[in-house]
Amino acid sequence: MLDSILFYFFAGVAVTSAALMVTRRNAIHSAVFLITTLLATAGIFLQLGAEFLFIAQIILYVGGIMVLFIFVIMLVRLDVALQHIRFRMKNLVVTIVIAVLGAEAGAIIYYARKLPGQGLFIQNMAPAEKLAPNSERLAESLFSGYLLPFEIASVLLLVAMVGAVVMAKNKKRTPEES
Amino acid sequence: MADEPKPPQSESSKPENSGAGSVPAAAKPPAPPAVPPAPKAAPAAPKPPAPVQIPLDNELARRYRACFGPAILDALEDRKQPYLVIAAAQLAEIARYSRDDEKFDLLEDLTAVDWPRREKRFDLIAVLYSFPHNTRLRLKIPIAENERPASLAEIWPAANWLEREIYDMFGMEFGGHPDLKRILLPDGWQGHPLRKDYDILLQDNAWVSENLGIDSGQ
Amino acid sequence: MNPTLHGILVFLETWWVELTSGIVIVAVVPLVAGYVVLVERKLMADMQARLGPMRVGPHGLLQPIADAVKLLIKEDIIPAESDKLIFWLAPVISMVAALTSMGAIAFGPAFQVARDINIGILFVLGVSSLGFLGIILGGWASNSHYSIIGALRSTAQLVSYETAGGLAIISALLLSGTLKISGIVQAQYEQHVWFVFLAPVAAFIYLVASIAETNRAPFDLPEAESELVAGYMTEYSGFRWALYFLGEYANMIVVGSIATTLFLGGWLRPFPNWKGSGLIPEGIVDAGWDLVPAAFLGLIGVYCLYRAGKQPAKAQTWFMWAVALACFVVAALYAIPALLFAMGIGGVAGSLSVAVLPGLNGAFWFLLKVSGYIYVFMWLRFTLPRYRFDQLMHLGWYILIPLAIVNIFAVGVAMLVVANANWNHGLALTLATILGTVVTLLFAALLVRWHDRRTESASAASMAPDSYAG
Amino acid sequence: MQDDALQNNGTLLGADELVLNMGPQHPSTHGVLRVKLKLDGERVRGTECVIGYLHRGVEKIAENRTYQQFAPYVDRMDYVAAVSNGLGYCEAVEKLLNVEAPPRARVIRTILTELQRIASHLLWLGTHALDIGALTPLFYCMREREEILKIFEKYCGARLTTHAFRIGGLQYESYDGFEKDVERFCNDFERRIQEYVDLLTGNSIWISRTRNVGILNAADCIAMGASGPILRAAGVKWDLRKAQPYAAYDQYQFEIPTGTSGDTYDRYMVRIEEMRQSRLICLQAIEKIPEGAIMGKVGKVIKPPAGEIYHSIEAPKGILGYYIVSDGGTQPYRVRIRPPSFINLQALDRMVRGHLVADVVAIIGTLDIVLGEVDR
Repeated sequence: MLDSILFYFFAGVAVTSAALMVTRRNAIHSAVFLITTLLATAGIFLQLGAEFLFIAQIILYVGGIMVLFIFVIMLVRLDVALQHIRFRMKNLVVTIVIAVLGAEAGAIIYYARKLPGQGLFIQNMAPAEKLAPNSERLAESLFSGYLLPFEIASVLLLVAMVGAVVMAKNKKRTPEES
Repeated sequence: MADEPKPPQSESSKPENSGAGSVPAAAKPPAPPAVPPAPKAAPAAPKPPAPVQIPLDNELARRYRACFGPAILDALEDRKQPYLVIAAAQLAEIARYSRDDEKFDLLEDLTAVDWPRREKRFDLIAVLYSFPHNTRLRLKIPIAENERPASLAEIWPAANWLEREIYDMFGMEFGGHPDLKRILLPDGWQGHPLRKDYDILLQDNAWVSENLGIDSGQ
Repeated sequence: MNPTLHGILVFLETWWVELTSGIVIVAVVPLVAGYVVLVERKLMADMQARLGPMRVGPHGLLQPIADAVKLLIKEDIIPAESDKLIFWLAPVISMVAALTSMGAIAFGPAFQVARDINIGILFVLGVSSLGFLGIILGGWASNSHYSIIGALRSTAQLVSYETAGGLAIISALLLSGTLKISGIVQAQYEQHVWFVFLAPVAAFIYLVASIAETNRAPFDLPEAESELVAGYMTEYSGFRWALYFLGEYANMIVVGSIATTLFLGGWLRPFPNWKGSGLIPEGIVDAGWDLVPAAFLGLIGVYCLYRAGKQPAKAQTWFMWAVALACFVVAALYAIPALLFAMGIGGVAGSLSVAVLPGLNGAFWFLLKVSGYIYVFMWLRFTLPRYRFDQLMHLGWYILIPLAIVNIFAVGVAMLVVANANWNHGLALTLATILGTVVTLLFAALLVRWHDRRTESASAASMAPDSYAG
Repeated sequence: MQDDALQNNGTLLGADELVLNMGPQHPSTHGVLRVKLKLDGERVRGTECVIGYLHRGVEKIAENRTYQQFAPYVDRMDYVAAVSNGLGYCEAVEKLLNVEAPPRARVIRTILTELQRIASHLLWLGTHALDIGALTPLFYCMREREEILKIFEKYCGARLTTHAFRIGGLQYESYDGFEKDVERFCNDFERRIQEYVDLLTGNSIWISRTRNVGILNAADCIAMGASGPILRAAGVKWDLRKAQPYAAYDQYQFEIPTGTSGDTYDRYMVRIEEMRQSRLICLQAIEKIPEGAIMGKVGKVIKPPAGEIYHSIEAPKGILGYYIVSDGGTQPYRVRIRPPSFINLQALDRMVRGHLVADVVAIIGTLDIVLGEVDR
């Protein structure tokens, strides 16, 4: 019972703040609601016994990425930026996206009801207590079975980081020299 | 020697607000009470100059006279401190010469004195100091009320704020000053308080009531 | 029985430890933070040849309460042009993050809110890092230049030093092999040594990074008083300000706890493995250590008695006597189970003492270490001038982070050596530690030298034209 | 947000120039100085000083007071070095009168003025260190300054605005035990200075905060009129006490400390060394205070012969000059005070350009301004 209360609480918070995030005009408010969404999702992860994912979500998304988001929002004049982003076909695109997503969700729910276990692809889930420690398992599979993709991903990130540094350096030099 | 004519800077006369007459002091009085305060107050008449001011006739004065001739209106010494009275028109040249050739590299002070009864109302006073020679020299420039002396800020950057202060306090404007505006008083203030006709109790009532919301700042 | 009531009872039965601990944290931490402030002011006063707060209560002991009351009844000001929602939310975020992260900290083997979760140390780190969202948002919402500069500074600073601190922690985690808090302490017990001796460089980096993360001098740039008035807190007053303040001090306790757990052996007493040998029989050593807390309290009591005679006012003398008495009573209460335990008296009292004593002792040692850590914070604050922002960033990015990375390698190699060597365990450990530390320090020396040269040439090149421009 | 700054240029990436108002209420502007900083990020692109919040019209007041009545007013300019102000004024009027204070008075004046220099430098050191974030030196400095103020209090009853000197000499004899008090202070002080030096001089954070910050070289100093420790830190070995000795300075041996690069660190070192030298002067002076009168031949009514005088002394902040014009009356016709703080402050703009906001604080501190003197 407590589990479902918590689940609906987190889910409700996540959905509500997601909706608020999209509808707020103030970018900082949107960011705050995005943080709320992410935290609520993290709560659901924790409920599922995925504690590593839970803390990764908090450290990486909330503690890292969102801080950078807010940093950028504070530095960039966003209402000016929004003027640049607006385009004519906006309404059409929005309608199409909403229609596709709605259809998808409808289909999933429909099939899930009709064919239990196949719409949402839920296998028989083990109870949370019986799972092996989550972070160890994650580490094991990352560093044994998925070592190559993991290393490729890290090299990719390294390249991206070095690239970012190079670009930032170039930009900084020009005004100083001129 | 005592009768050196010095028309523009007769600062030994014409006391403005105090009724006390000027003192024809005896030479080097040990203490003032020893001097009989014989009030020979005759504001209009030219007076025998007080013996504390004696004409300056040394190398320095001669060099200045040689260079600028008529622009050096007078060269005097008051209590062993030399000063030159110079014409406002040549101020910038003399200042530059003082700095570059006479090595008066420090503009120690720049100020003004108001003599409201005089023909040329203000004395602009520059105190120069020379590091190499360890000597001081004062330049005294008589300025008429609406005259605009050249700014010295080009020659001594220190003059920038000092000239602003003079403008603030005396209303004297300097030609070529980079940013001539009030410095100590508020920007909108009316009047220049160190002029002798600005009474000590006077203030810009309009400004005070508008900006401070009170009737009087006294 | 009413099923709802029954449900609630079951719920309470399962969760009462967590609930009470949570309530205790929320209720006690503000008070503790207040007294940490008082201690800080007293220490500062002592180092600066003055007395500190003396007016409220004897020796200013009630000062925190007076401060709290003053802050509570102060007018609540929200700047007119601020973003009200965020302005309201920001201090709450700071405070809540700090308090939540305390939940996972074990203040002793028996005192922990969150059950010993598998990712304990990560949880503490992650949640406490949420606190600086509060700082950024607060700075932005205040709509003031000082606030926004303070907020920008703090973001940059926290992101940088979080990295350095995280890398330093990894060194310790390599040694412990687990993220679980009890596991980390257990690992130090099993390896017979605190990790500060195995990874001194990491411990030092964490010390520096934790000072920067809590915005304390010499890294208190976000709230640098002489430059930014109060940084992101400039527009805050009254209780909102107090929330920030509490958050900051709670954070100090959090980083102190992390450092204690990771590097200082958590709740272990000094020499936890040495049970006595040869001359001294086993039981005596344990009993002796069990009596240390009581003796410590007793010593405080004796000192109070000694000072009582020197008080200027009669009321203060009485107060000192009262404190001494309290110390003696607590010490006696503390000593009884230890004595019972030592004498091997069984029965109810004996089993009670067996149950209670390790927890109490653990809490004592843990809090003592945290206090020591916080004392170092304060000591540095009174001694050092403040860094400039660019210097701070250079220190973080050019020195601490590379050093931490190299240190991870050094510790890793050292561990491999120990694991594969057939030598005496202790000897191998010592050798590996010395090797790792020397390598890291050499690297540090090179780094600092390179950095100094770089800044010197940079300042020689850029300073002169810059300062004479215009 | 920083909207007003942003709206000036509707660029995407915020403003490239942010105007930050420092003061008049700000913890480290040492009074009511207001500095408008034009910032690019945290880098200063330009400054504008707004002063005058403490303007009291001292020069106007002088024209409406007798010479003696005006003497207490000069204490209120540089209120942390009131004794030095008084010395400059009294000596200027004495020169105008052509009298000299008796030797005993001059020696006691020298002692008190040097103590005042130490006190002023101590206050500067404490606040400067506080600006840079070192909390503790302030209290150590205050502790020593207290000793000096106690000596002042014993001598003339006042601590801050002392009005210690009179035109023509002194009003009060030195009290019993004056020499002993000064000697005790001086003996103690050497050790105290070492405490500040231990805390700051070798501290790498202190060095990195002050080295190469706010450089003003000798040529710039002279052009800008900057004097006192600022000039000496730029390497100019010049001190009015040596160049044109006044009071009793010609009788004592002391060094003029100089710096090399004219940065904030050099100014710090120069002032520290000046305190040591002042201590030495005090020690030399108390060894032999000449006997005799303490008041020169000055009448009750001071009526200097018409004329003018410029006299300047080496105040703790720099050249403190008095230009007094007399019309022969009992009130000065014009008193112009050359305030060292005012003129030194002018160099601020040149010193802070290109530095960070944090350096602005350090540089305002190192200028050692007192707003009472800047605004008069």
